[in-house]
Amino acid sequence: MQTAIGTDHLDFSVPEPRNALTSKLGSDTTTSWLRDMMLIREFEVRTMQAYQDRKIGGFCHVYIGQEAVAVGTIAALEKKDPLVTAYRDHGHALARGMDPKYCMAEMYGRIGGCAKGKGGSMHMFDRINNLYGGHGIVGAQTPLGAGLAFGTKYIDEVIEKGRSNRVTLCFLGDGALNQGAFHEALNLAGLLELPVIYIVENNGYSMGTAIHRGTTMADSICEKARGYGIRACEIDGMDVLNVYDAMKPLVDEVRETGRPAFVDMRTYRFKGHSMSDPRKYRPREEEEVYESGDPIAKLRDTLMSQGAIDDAGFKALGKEIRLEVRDAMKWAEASPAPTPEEELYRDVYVEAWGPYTGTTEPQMIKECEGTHGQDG
Amino acid sequence: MQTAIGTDHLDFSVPEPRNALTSKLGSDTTTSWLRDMMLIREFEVRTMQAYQDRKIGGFCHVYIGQEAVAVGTIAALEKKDPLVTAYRDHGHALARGMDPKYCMAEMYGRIGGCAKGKGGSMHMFDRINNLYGGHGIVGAQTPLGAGLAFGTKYIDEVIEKGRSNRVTLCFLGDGALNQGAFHEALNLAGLLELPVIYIVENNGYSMGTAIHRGTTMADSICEKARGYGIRACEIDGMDVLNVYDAMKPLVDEVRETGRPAFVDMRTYRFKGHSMSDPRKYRPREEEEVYESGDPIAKLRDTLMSQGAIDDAGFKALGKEIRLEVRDAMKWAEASPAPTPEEELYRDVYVEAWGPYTGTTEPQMIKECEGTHGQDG
Amino acid sequence: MTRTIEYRDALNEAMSEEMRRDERVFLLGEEVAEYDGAYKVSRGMLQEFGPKRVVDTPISESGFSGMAIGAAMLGLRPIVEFMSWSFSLVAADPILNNAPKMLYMSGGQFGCPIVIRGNDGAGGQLGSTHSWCVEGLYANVPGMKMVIPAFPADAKGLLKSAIRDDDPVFFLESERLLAYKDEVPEEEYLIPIGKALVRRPGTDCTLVSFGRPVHFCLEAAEELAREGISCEVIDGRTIRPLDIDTIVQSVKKTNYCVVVDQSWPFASPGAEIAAQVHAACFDDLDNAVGRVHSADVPTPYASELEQEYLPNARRICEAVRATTYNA
Amino acid sequence: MTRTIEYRDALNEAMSEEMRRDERVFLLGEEVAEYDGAYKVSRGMLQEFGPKRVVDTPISESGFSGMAIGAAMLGLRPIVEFMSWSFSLVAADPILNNAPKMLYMSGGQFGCPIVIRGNDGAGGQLGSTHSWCVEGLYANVPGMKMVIPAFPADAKGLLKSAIRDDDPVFFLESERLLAYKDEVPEEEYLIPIGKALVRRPGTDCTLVSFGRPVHFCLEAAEELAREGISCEVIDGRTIRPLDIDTIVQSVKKTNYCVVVDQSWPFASPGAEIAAQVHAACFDDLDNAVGRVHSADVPTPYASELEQEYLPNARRICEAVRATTYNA
Ligand SMILES: Cc1ncc(C[n+]2csc(CCOP(=O)(O)OP(=O)(O)O)c2C)c(N)n1
Ligand SMILES: Cc1ncc(C[n+]2csc(CCOP(=O)(O)OP(=O)(O)O)c2C)c(N)n1
Ligand SMILES: [Mg+2]
Ligand SMILES: [Mg+2]
Repeated sequence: MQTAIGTDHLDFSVPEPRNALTSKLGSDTTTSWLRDMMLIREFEVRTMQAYQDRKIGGFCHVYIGQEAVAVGTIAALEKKDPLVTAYRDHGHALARGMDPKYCMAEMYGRIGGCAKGKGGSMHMFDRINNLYGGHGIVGAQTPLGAGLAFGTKYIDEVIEKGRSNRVTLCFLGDGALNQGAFHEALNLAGLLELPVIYIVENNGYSMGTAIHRGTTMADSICEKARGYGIRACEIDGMDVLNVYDAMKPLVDEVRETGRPAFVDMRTYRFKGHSMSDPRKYRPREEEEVYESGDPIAKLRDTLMSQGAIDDAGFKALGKEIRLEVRDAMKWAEASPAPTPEEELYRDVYVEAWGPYTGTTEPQMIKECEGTHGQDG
Repeated sequence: MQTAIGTDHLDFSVPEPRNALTSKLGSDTTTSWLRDMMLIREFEVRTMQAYQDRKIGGFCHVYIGQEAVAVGTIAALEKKDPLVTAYRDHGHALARGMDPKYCMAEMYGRIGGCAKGKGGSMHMFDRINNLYGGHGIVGAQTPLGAGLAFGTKYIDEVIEKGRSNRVTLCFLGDGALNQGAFHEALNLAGLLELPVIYIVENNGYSMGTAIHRGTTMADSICEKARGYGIRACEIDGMDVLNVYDAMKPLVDEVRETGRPAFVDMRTYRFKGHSMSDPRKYRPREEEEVYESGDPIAKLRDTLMSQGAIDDAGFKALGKEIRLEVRDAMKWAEASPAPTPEEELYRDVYVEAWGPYTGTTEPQMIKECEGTHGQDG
Repeated sequence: MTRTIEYRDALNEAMSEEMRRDERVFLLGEEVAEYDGAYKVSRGMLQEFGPKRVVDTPISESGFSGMAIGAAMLGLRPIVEFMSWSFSLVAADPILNNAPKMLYMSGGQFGCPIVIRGNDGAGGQLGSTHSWCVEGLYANVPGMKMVIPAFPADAKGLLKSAIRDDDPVFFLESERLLAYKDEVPEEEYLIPIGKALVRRPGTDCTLVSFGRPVHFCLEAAEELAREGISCEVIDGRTIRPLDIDTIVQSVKKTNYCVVVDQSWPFASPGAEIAAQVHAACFDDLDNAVGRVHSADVPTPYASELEQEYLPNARRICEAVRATTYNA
Repeated sequence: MTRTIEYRDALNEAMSEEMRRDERVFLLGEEVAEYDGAYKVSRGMLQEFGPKRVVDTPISESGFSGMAIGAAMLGLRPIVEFMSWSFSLVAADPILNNAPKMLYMSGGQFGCPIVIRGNDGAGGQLGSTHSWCVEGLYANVPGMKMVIPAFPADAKGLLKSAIRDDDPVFFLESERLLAYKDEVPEEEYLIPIGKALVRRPGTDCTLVSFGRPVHFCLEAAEELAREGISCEVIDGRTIRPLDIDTIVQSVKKTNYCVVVDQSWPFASPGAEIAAQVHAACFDDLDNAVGRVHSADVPTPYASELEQEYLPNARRICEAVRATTYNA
C-alpha cells in the first residue's frame, strides 16, 4: 500500500498583507476601479429597469454585489490575456472594456449589440477585448477556458516559437462545481499544465440552492482543486483592493510557471438569481450583512480616507456615470433591430451558400478596430 | 477568509491486521474463493481462445490478474446488495454467481446467453444475482451506482418503512476517474448520503495510457474522493484475503452509516486491454513483477501452508474447473442463435405494439427463478 | 366535471395524483423541492410528499438522470425534471445510451420505467443555448416514447399515462404554454400514449403538428377559413409512437398536407411525417407535403429575428396557400 | 499517379499533409499519440510532429472537445479524434451547443474551425452502446457540416477540405472501412464538401446512400443488374450540406428512388432525403421513395441479429424490387 502524498504543497496563500501592491499603484488606478465598479452597478440598475420595461427579453442575470470580482481580477491581467465566463457576464464585459452601449444594445436585441442582438444577455462576446463569451450552459465555459489556455500556449510556443506568456481567466459560479465538464477541465488543466485560473464566483447560491445543499465540502471547495493537483486559495471578493492584491501575484506566477490555479472567490449577489426570483430561500438579515459590506462603498471610503477623492468628486463621478449609462441606453434604443432578411441566415457559416449569407463584423468591431490592438 | 477544514477525518484506514477476519472464516470459505478465482481464470483463458477462434465477436476484455478484486469484494457483500460494473465484467458476473454457461453463451451470441445474446461481452446482466450490468461507456455505470443506492434506500425507507440496509458496489476502471459523470455521481453520493462504495479497479492503465499520463494526482487518487467529503482508502487488490479483510468492515460501516466510500484498489491486468492490444506501452519486466504476485498462487500457497488444501486437492480442483468451463462452452455452442423473427424486435419496449413484440425472460432467469430468492 | 386550470397545474396534478397512488413514484431535479420548481410546476409537492420523494439535486444533469435510471432498474418510477430540455445535452449519454436500451441490452431483464420531463423549444428570447427542440435530436432513438402535449387536459392525462408506462418516456412541455388555461376534467382520467387527435375538422388541407405549434396551426386555420380554405388540424400529441393512421386517414380525405414542426428541418420529426405521408398517400396527394419548421439557423435572441425564426401563423398560412395552390 | 492504400492511411495522409502545410493544425484524442491511434489512423504522427501537436488525452470527451473548441476560437484548427462517435454522447453539449453556434451567438466574431472525426456506425458486434450512427442524431443541427466518405480517395480529399474549412466539420468514418484498400492519387488534391457523386450510372432506379452502405448499394446494384434492373448509385459523401441537386437530377431520369441510410429510420437523414425527393420530384416519381435503414431497435450483439439489423444488399434489393414493381 502506498502512502498518500498529501496536498499541503498545493495550498496557495496570499503572500503579502492587504494593500501591499495596491498601495503602490497610485490613486489614479484605484479611482479608475471605483469608476469601473460604479459603472457596472449603474449599468445593472438600469438593466433591471429596462427589463421591467420589457426593453430586454429572455433571461437576465445582474452582477450587483459582485463588482469587485470582475474589476479586481481583470485589473490583474494584461489585455492580451483571454477571458471567458458564464451567463452572469455584463460585469466582465464592462470591466474588460466593452463600451456599455454595445452591451446594452445587445440586450435590447439591436444590430448595434456586441453580437448584433443574436446572443443576448447571457452571451456577450468581444473579440477586441479578448472576451470569449458569456456562456449559458452551466459549466460549459470551463473546458473552453482550458482550450484558450491550451491555444495561447500553442500559439506562443509552437507557432511563435517563444515562451508561453498569456494567462486565461475562466469564471464560473459555485453551481458549476457540480457539472462534470468542470472536473474534466480541471484534470486536463493539471495534466497538460495549462496557464488558466479558474475563478469560482462563490456567491453562496445557485438559483435557490444554498451551496451546502448542492455541493459537498461546501466550506472548503479548494479541496476539489487539490484532487487535481491544482493550487487553490480563497479570496475575499467583496474588497477590490484585496482581490487585486491576491490575484496579481497569482496571475504573475501562473504566467511564469504555466501551471493552473483555482480561486474560491467569496462574494454575494445582492439581487435575485434572475429577474423573476423572489429570494425566499435566504433571510433578509443575511442580505443585509452583505449589503453593509458593499464593495463600492468600501473602496469609496478607503479612497476618501486616503484623500484620493472627496464627497464632491464622488458625486461628480456618479453623475458622469449616470450620464454615460443613459447615453448608452439612448444609443441602444436608437440602434435598429436586426432584420430577418439581413441577419437571420447570416453568421451560421463563415461560408455563403444556400440560404446562408456568410458572416459580417458587428458594428462594435468595425468601430473599435484600430483604436485597440489585439494584444493591447 | 475561512480556513480550510482539512480532510484528515476522511481517511479510512484498514483497521485490523491482515487475515484478522479471514482467519476466523474457516477454510471452506477461503477455499471456495480459490475456486472462484480459478474459475474466472480458466473461464477467461478459454474466452481468449474462443475469441481467437472467432466464436466470440465484438470487443472482449478479460479479467485475468484482477480476480482477487471481484471475489474478495463480493464476498464481503450480502446477496441482496446490488452491484454494477464496467465492460470488463465477466469476473464480476461469475463471482456474483452467474453460471458460466450463461456468461459464455452470451459471448457466443446465443439465445441461452444471460441477455439472449443481445448484450455481448461488455453488457452482462443478472437480475437474480443483483448484477445491474456491465456498461460499455466509460464511467456510465457510476451514476447508475448512485441510483441503485438511492433506490435501495428509498425502497427500504419509504416503501418498506424500515431502515436502509443494502450496500451498492460500483466498480470502475482508473480511466473512468477522468469522466465527468463520475464526479457528478460522487457529489450526489456524498450530498444525499447514499450507501454506495465506488471501487476503482486501479490496474494502472486505461488502454495504452498509464494512469499518470491521464489522471492528475495519480499516486493518491483518494484525494479526489476527499474533495466530495467521501471517505477513501487504498487496498492491495492482489491478495484476496487482504481484500476481504479491508472490505468487510467497510461494507459493514457503509451499511450502518448509510454513507458512501471510495476505494483505490491496486491491481493489474495481466493481459492486454482487449484482444487486439500488443501491450507495447509497458515493459515486460513490469508485467513479470505483477505476475510473480499472482493472486491465485498467493491464496493457494496460503491455503497449502495452512493445510487446507494439498497438491492433489489443488490439482483436482483445477481439473473440476476445467471440466466445468468446458461444459459451459459446449452448452453455449449448443445453444441456438437468436432468430431475427423472434428476437430482433423483442425487448425494445415492455409493451407489444407495431413491430415490437414485448419482452420475455432469458433462459437463465427461467431456470434459476425459484432456486435463488431475490434477497438471497 | 371540468374546471379551467393552467398547464403547469395540470402537470402538478398528474404528478401528485400518481405519487399518492404509487409510492414507487418520486420526483427529482434542480429546484423542484424547496423552490417549488423553477417554473412552479411542482408547487406544494415538497410539503405534501416530503424531501425523500421530492428531491432537490445539484446542477448535475448527467449525474442525477443516471441516478434516476439506476433507481428505475430496481423497479422504482422516477420522474426527472429538467429545468429545460436544453440542459439535457450534458446528460445525452444516460438518457440515450442507458434508459432506452437497458431492456434490450439485458435481454428483457431490466426495464427502465422513467419519465423525463421539462420545457422544450424556444421560450421567449432565450437564445441559442436555451431553445432546443430536442424532438429534432432525440426522436431518432428507439426504446423510448416521446410525448408532447399542447393542451392542459392532454398534459395531465398523458403525464399520468407516462408515469404508469413501463418504458422510458421523454415528456416535452413548453415554457410558453405553462400559463395557458383550459378545461381539465376533475375526475381521474388517462390519455393513451400514441393517439393523435383531430383538433379541428376540415376538408381542404391537413395540418399536422404537435406541441406548442398546434396553437399556431389553429390560429392559421382560423385565418385560412376566412379565405375559404378549410384546414383539418391534427394534434399528434405523441411523436413516438407516431399515430400515422390518423394522419393518413385525414390526408386521404383532404389530398393536401402541411406539417408544422418547431424543430429544425433537417432529419426532423417533420421530415419523417412528410416521408411517411408521401409513402402512404402516394396516389392521394395532389401536391407535395408542405413543411414549416424553425429556420435552419441557431436560435437568435433578438425578438424580430426569433419571431421570424419560429413557425408562426403567417408562415403556416403561406405554406398552406403554396401547397394547395393547385386545388 | 495513384496507388492503392487503406482508408486509414488515406486519413493519415490527409492529416499529416495538412499539419505540414499549416502549423495551426493539431490532433488530439485518446491514444492518438503514443499508441498510434486505437485504430492506427495516426500511426507515426507523434514521431513526425511531436507531443505538442499530437496530443494524448484522458477519457474526457466533453473536456477535450470543449478544450479544442476554445483553441479553435483563437484561430487554431484542431482535429479531435473520437475513438468512436458512440463516445461523443458524453460530449454532446460542447459539440452541439458550442461549436456549431459560436459564430452566430457571437454575431460573427468567433468562428470555430474544428474537425471532429472518428468511427461511426456499427463495427462488428459491438452492441448497443458502441454502434451509434450519429448522423441520425446530429444531422438536425445547423452550424456544422457533416461528411461521411465511403472510399479512401474521398476520405483523404474530404478530410483535407474539412481541415481547411472555416466551419466546424463532423467527419464520420467507419471502423469497417478502415482496412478497405483502393486507389488514391499521389499528388495533392481536395474534394469539395457538399458534392455527391454518381458511383454507378443506371436508368431504372436511383439508389442514394452515404458512408459504408454505399458499398452495400453497389453490391445490390450488381445483383439487380443481373435481374435486368439498372440502378444509378449516388454516393452522397456529405450530409450537410446535402447535394440534393445531383439526387433530383437522377430521380427525374429514373423515376424511382430508394434511400439507404444506416441510421435508425425515424427522423433520420434518410427521412429528410425521402421528403425532399418527394417534394422536388412530385410529378416524376412513379412510386413512393423506398427506404432502407437499420432496424428501429437498439443494436444487438449476436451476429445473426446484427446482420439482419443493418442495411445489407439483400434488404436493398428487396426494397428496389418493391419500389419498382410497377415499372
Ligand atoms: C446545465 C445547466 N443546467 C441548468 C441550468 C439553469 N441554470 C442557470 S443558472 C443556474 C444556477 C447557477 O448558479 P451558479 O453557478 O452558482 O451561478 P450564479 O447564478 O450564482 O452566478 C441554473 C441551475 C443551466 N443554464 N445549465
Ligand atoms: C466514454 C468512452 N470513451 C472511450 C471509450 C473507449 N474505451 C473503452 S475501455 C477504455 C479504457 C478504460 O480504462 P480503465 O477505465 O482504466 O479500465 P480498464 O480497461 O483498465 O479495466 C477506453 C478508452 C469508452 N468505452 N467510453
Ligand atoms: Mg452562485
Ligand atoms: Mg485501468
